[in-house]
Parts: sequence; C-alpha cells; structure tokens
Amino acid sequence: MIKVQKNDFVVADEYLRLAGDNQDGAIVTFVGKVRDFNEGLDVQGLSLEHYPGMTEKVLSDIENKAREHWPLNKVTIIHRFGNLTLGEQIVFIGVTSPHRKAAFAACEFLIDFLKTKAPFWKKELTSDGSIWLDAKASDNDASQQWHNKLT
Amino acid sequence: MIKVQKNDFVVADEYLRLAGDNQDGAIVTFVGKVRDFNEGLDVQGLSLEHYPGMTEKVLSDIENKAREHWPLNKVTIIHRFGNLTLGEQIVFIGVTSPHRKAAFAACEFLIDFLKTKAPFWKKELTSDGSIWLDAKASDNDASQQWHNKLT
Amino acid sequence: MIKILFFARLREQLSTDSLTIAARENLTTELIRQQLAETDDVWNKIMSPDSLLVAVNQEISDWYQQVNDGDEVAFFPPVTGG
Amino acid sequence: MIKILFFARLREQLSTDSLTIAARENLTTELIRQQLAETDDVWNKIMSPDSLLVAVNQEISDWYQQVNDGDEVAFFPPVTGG
Repeated sequence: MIKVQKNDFVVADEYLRLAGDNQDGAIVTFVGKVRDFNEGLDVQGLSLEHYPGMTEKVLSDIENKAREHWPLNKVTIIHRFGNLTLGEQIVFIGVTSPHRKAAFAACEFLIDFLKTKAPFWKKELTSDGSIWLDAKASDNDASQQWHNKLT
Repeated sequence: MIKVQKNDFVVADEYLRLAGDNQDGAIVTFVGKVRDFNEGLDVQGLSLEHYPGMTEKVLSDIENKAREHWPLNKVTIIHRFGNLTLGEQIVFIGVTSPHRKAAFAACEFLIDFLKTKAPFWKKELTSDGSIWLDAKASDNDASQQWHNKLT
Repeated sequence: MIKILFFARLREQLSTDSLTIAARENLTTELIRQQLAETDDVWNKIMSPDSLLVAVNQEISDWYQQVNDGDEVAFFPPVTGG
Repeated sequence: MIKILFFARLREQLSTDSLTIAARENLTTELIRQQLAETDDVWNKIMSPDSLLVAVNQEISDWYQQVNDGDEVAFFPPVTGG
C-alpha cells in the first residue's frame, strides 16, 4: 500500500494492517522524523514538496523492485508532504516476510531508494531562515550499494 | 529497556515509548511472530523456555555491545516465554538513532545476536507432536557475519 | 503543446511552477532545456545542466529523450525526501 | 555446594531441572560434565559434549572453567529463541 498524504499517520494502525498474516515470521518498520539538527543548524520544521503523480509511480516501482529481490508479503510506504514541525513523522516503511533477513533488507532498500528516486524536496526552516536541502552523497552511496549488491 | 515476560506486548505502546525524542531521525522496529510453517511441518504453536536471570544478563550485554558500535538513543528488547499460539508475537526489538543506517544495523544486530546468544529454547507443537527446535546454521552465520564486520 | 513543470528550488527561483511550449519535430529534453535557458540571465543560470534532473511523463529521463506533443516534462533538483 | 541446572531438551530427557553436587578442589565444567555422564547410560548419552553448552553463574562458559563452592552451573542445548 502506497500513500502520499498531508496528514500524519498512526504507526499503531499501520502495524495492525501489516501484522495480520500467520505466514509472516518477521515485521520490520522504519519511521523517519523531523529531527532538531541537520548540518549544524537547529531545525524548527520542514516544508516538503513533491511531484503528484510521479511520486506514486516511483514508489510503486520501488516496491515492485523490492518484491523481485525478496519474498515479501505486505509492503506499506507512506510519505507526507506539506509543512511539518520538529519531531513530526515524515515517512513510514513497513514490510512483512516469512524471513527476517528479507524483511530487514527490503525495508532498508525501500527507504534508501525512496531517498534517491522519489520526487520529494525538503526545505528546512531554521533560526537562520529557510533553505532547500542539498542531496546527500551518503544517500546516493546507500542507493548505489544496493545496485551493486543486487545486480 | 529489556523485558522478558509471559504476557503479550503491544507494539503501539512500545512505539510511543521509543518515539518521543526530537533528536532521533530514525526508528526501526522488528517483530518476530509464530508462523505457520517451519521446515515443512505445520506449526500450531510454540512453547518457549528460558533461563531466568541469565536471559536478562545476556540481553543487556547485547544491548551494550550495540551501543558500542552505533550512536543509539533508545533501545527496547522484549522477549516472551511460555505457550504461544500461531500468529502470536514472540519478540520485539526497537531502536532509535539520529541516523537511519545506525538504526537498521543495530536493530538487525540485536535480533541476530539474541538468536544465537540468549538462552531461549523453542519447542514446536505440530500436527505430528511437539519437538524441540534445532539451532539453525543460518542464524549462526548471521551472528558470525556481524562478528567479522565489527571486529 | 508540451506542458513544462518546475519543482522546489527551481520553482521558487523561476517564480513559476509551469508553462507550456509548442511541440515541434525532433524535440528532446536537452533542446527544451536550452530553449528555456535562453529566456534571460536568470533562467540561463537556473536551467544549467548541473544538478538538474528531468522527467518525461512522470518518469526520470536523460537529456536525449524525444519529447512529443502532449508530453509532460518536469525539471527539478536532486531529490531529498525520506 | 554447587547448583546444577538443566534446560529444554536436556531437562526433559533427564527428567530433572536441577540438582546439587558437592564442591571440591580443582573442579571444572568438564569434570562436572564427566561426573554427571557417569550416572547411567541415559545420562552418559545426554551429557555427551556434542551440542552441549555450559554456563557458570549465568555466563556462557567453556569446558576449562574452574567451578567453586556456591557457583551455579547450567547445561543446555544450543539456543533457539527470537
């Protein structure tokens, strides 16, 4: 299930949706939040822009790619846009699988790929004003490492 | 926080306990459940025995080891014992960190080490009777790989 | 007609989120970029190919992709979600 | 006195979860294992060192560890939790 939404999500509800099947031995979830420091500036909030239509397509492609590589049962990807304050939830990734290794790998793959492929852009609101974030080399490296590992 | 308990846990509550700090950008959780097939036999439930006292010590050691390797904020490890039926939750691991790579690595490390170091033993109840599980080579491999990677 | 979209830093710096251009034979993503860059000095700087990504019909593309009448072409900086 | 504990398959096969033995000089985990293995044929088979783990005072140990009066020694099969 893929959702791109302005509203917050409730992890408890998402967990319940994921956890219903007896064939799954493993459930791995990731939540990314707005945190208070990034590159030395104190962050008060974020404005998140995205490309409606393309975002959903890319997330769906990433999910399909993960399913090619690992035996997954349920996959949930939720990403918010709009204005978010400090501590708010940005993104939820949840996967279930018979096997824990697959669940961990797929969950990390999904967030790594989302970070470098999905058309979202963050503008940070700091005490020094607002600035568009630059893409991080470490995120590109993470995505590239999967590429090397899986091909 | 380490808990070894007979009662079930509620992921929603554990998530709330983990998710309160604005310094954390990443929250990764793992839940392991009783699943319906293991080595070809259909599983109806598990009986989980442990070594009270030693279990808590080992889990605490594993947590400390994880904290030596990654910048973690909160760590929760919950493992149940006693009789569990199909689909029931067995184990919860949750970690928070400023960085997602650290959160993923530590969460997987904790469950991999728990599986090979913590004194729990599973007896599976199948349609053919009950049998003590043998340790899996794949679990030893997973634990050994961390050893090689981190030392 | 071809619909052109701009996102994030580009949208702000160009003070526009979309425009349309006429379709023509043998049009490519690179030719559209060049055409937009010729608008004025501001556009010339912002539409330079460094750190500029392009998508055609909501799929990430390269600079050699043919663009046809009715296509949607989007320009944006490297993504920073998650 | 030394407290001996058995868990899981061992506990079931030996039909006992604990017993005590007298402390003596230069006792080791291996010597306790041998002493228990000499009980009878059942114990001899079950206390063979293959796939047998030992902990002293709730810490995993090897077969050379000295065991003193008041220690707690546990024998069990490889762990299978998680």
